[in-house]
Amino acid sequence: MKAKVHVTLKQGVLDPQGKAVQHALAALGFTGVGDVRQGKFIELDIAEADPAKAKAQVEEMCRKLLANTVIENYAIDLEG
Amino acid sequence: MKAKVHVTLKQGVLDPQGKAVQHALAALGFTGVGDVRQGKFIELDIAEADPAKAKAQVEEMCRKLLANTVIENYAIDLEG
Amino acid sequence: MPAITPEIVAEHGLSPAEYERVLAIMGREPNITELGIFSVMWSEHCSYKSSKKWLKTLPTTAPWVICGPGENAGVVDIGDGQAAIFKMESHNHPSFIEPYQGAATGVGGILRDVFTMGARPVANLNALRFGAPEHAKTRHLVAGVVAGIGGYGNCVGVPTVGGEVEFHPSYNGNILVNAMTIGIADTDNIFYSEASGVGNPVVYVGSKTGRDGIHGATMASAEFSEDSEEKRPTVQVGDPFTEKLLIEACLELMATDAIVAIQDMGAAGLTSSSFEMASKGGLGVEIDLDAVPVRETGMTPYEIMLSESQERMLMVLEPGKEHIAKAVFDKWELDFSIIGRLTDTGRMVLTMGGATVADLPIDPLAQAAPEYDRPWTPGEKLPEVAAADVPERPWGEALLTLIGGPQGSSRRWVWEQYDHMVMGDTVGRPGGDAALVRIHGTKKGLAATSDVTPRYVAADAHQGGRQAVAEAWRNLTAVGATPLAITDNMNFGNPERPAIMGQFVEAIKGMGEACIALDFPVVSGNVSLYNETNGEAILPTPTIGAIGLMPDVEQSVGIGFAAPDQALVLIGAEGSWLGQSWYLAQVAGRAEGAPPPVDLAAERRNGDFVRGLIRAGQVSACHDVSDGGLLVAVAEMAMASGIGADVSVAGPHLHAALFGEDQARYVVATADAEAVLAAAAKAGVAARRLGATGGDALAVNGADEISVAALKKAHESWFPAYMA
Amino acid sequence: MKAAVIVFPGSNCDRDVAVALKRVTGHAPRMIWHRDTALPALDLIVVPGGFSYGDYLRSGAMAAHSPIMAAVTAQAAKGVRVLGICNGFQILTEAGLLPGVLMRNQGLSFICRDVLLKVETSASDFTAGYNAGQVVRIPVAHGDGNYFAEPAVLDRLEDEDRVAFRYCDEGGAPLEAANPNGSRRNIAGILNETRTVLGMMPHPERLADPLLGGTDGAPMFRALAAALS
Ligand SMILES: Nc1ncnc2c1ncn2[C@@H]1O[C@H](COP(=O)(O)OP(=O)(O)O)[C@@H](O)[C@H]1O
Ligand SMILES: [Mg+2]
Repeated sequence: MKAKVHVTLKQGVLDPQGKAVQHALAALGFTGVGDVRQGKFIELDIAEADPAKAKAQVEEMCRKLLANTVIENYAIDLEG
Repeated sequence: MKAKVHVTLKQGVLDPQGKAVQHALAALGFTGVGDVRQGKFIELDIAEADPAKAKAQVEEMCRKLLANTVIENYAIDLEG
Repeated sequence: MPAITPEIVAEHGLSPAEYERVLAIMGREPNITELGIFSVMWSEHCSYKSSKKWLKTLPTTAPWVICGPGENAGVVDIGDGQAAIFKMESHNHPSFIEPYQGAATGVGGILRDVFTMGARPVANLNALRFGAPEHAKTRHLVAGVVAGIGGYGNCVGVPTVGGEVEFHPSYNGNILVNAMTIGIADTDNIFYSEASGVGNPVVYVGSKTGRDGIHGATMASAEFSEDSEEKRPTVQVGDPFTEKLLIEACLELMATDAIVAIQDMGAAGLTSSSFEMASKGGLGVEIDLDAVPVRETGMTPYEIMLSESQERMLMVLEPGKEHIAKAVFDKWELDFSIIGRLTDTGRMVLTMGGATVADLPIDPLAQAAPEYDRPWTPGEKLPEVAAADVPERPWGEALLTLIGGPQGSSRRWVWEQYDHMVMGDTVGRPGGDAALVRIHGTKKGLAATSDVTPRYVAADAHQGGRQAVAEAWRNLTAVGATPLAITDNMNFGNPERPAIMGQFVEAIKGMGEACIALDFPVVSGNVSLYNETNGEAILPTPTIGAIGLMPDVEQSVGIGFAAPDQALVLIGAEGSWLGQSWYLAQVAGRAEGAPPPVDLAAERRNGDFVRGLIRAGQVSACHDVSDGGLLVAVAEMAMASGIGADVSVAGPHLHAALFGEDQARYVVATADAEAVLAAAAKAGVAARRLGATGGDALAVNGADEISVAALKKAHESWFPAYMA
Repeated sequence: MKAAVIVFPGSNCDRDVAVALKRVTGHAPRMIWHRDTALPALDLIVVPGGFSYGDYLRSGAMAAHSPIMAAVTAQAAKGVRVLGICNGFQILTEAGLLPGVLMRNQGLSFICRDVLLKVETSASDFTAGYNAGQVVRIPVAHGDGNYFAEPAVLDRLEDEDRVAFRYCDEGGAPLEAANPNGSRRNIAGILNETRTVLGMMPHPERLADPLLGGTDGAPMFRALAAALS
């Protein structure tokens, strides 16, 4: 099964990379670009076939490693 | 309008980050984790309201800045 | 398997004549894997076919040279049972295509060349050349290259202590990224690549093999055209974390006696490493490609052999010591696989899935590698520029232009992105003449620098070649070190053009003369040709990387004035030469004329004298005079310390005296000018009192002060503003 | 003083800090491999700088889960002093031994240079060798040194006198211009509640030898040795 994890910064946490991208886009002449936020997108192949168990497993991976819950949220999609 | 961009490494391009995460998950005791690939997830607020035009604009941003098309692919979703 | 058509042969960069030779050696048509192997082994990058004839003329020996060119890196004795091992290598084309990864993998590659010989890397340098600042691509390339060099070197934990950054329109489509690594080893534990011992296991360690950079070696030898950005998928991605583990694992294993021979997998990966090891030992090798750790499924023999995946090494082990090696690589969590063994057949035999997929003779292929005596024409001699014909500008205005412009501004923006202090031995940080790294656990130090003045080489390759070597020697001398040896990175255009080949030949001649005069042999090097885009060649750029030995780092001096009220002494002749100077180009807008001639006897005499003063503790600061001339040198000394100076110059042409780029000169600060002048007179060295340090401004002949703060502001502003 | 330095794959200031400790205090620390699970009896544990696991994913995230970290956490709970420098600070926050997180530098670039720090408190074994308010010069070398925590956490750190160092100008003022990385309230180093764990981005071990350009880092090691011997 494939798990897709989005790790994004929590609201209120300043995002230096997003800010830099926003700035660079403006410098490149793109107008009308407002807030930009940059997060991570992690794809994992996992052996677990049971969706509920798989979800629980990936949840635990997020809590333990993939996200820092002080500043980040995560969202999990399972496929296949 | 909100644009969501996924930037992922092209097939065959080495992903040291993904490799290290895979390794760390195994060390944490998660079994059955196969390939792990890490990409970027970028959310942008854009002023352009016309979906076709917005899409074209974000495409150009991807080509020029958001993705390194030498080694990365990108995918765009528009919302709202 | 595809049939071998003339198109396929051409795509592999082999000329019809070269292919005839392939057929003769094989006695049959090669298959695609074999053709690929010929192609990379005979590429310019691996065979040095255009340059070999001339490289052979460089002096490579001295009593302190342990190993000259031909191994992974050069080795020099630094006393007390230790050796310095170093080399410079280019990653020009990959860095233009993907600046971050191209530069990063350049650093990774040169590090491997050094630790493969048993040395712990202790310092990195990088010599960078970019197109005109106003060119559309330049900023992006600077940002990517600098981030890539830092990204790799910082992570592996080797300090990046020096280098160069220059801008010139000739590099618009062909930037230069030359990376250098210096390592330290015990002289009785140096590792070479010559395989020995029929039956000995051949072992693969490091990262897995993927489809990265297939044909990188041939690409690096091909001229660029506008569509070269299409060649992108061959870009390799570096993994500095794995490299760090590989360094530690290799050094750990090298402390045992398990290794017979070792070779990193650089350009043309498994092909050139296995081929060279066997070839040097006069042996054959059998490799089971099924045993090669791969990252992707379905890789063909061709792909496995030509992959340029990074962070991999090939070793020949003592039989029965495999388990020792495996335990080390297991500890560091790296791949380890016995992939073959040495044979006495003199052939390289590759098998996969039980079948033989390639079988070629090693010695005939190596012996028959093409070597060309390419036609060359000497460069035209340019006229000397008379100082009287160059308009005078107020010196203050001219100085600010020079130190505050793209060429002369501070490179702090660059080197602050490099960890230059890790390993805890950086005594001389970037910003001086040579970096100085203490040899761990001792009071000795290694000085390191990288130099070349491409505009001089373009104007007169012979003088330019001499000047590059002399300037490197001078920079080492200026911190007090004894110059030991150099590595070179010959970056030129298309050698099939006689004018370009002429630059190459004349530069080598000049370099060789300087090496001999200064006892400064070449112990390693690299050649990068075909640096052209649409027929426009880069300025000829023979980068010289050099190291020197400082017996006691406490004796070394920096460029910054140590105190006010010190006398300044100019060692060497008065300034007179404006041809090819910064002043002429940047203030008068004329990039022309013959470059300053290099008097090697004066270099030697003046340099030995200055080094003696430093070692005797007679000077408190020293700086050589190079780009921009005397006043730029004094201004740099003032800016490095925050202390001002007053200098006096006389002569018919103030601008030539202040900004002329005459060679073999130094400025020293001393508490006892009389003693220095007396010693100079005795040694037959031209010297005169130039002025004194003090105050917070720079003045010439007591007038027209510029505050050091204003100088600093101009000097430090350009780079950050440009990159913002 | 019995000290140990933890070595992770990718650590690269482990030797530097060991050399500085030995040089300043005369005590050579033990080097402990990250895969060990037990620690000997110790007075001080140093989590050194570098790029553990390449700093892939997030700086310090993977090292925080290394086998040895359970033992480090247990010892810290017993009051053994723990000093995290640079990557070590990142690891300690990821391991939950210190609050907050070190984000990407505001300017996005790696920065290696000497910075000025105001010592905010001398009330700890780490900072007792300095005077509160003293300005010291110590190098930074990091890409992820931008300290972030929620305002309430920052307030608490300040109320409890747990900010150890702040980036400042020559006069000790924590100006924005003196902040190299965008850290909240110019914070460069913090203490835990019991003042036995210190995390800091600057590298005191890099300026503890006059030949390297200064000795402002030395008082930290000297004070630790004095308190723990
Ligand atoms: N790419 C770089 N990386 C590190 N240090 C650099 C780089 N470019 C320049 N520097 C440093 O900046 C200083 C000035 O460089 P340069 O003007 O080339 O010196 P010099 O004229 O003495 O050869 C030197 O200390 C040099 O090592
Ligand atoms: Mg110099």
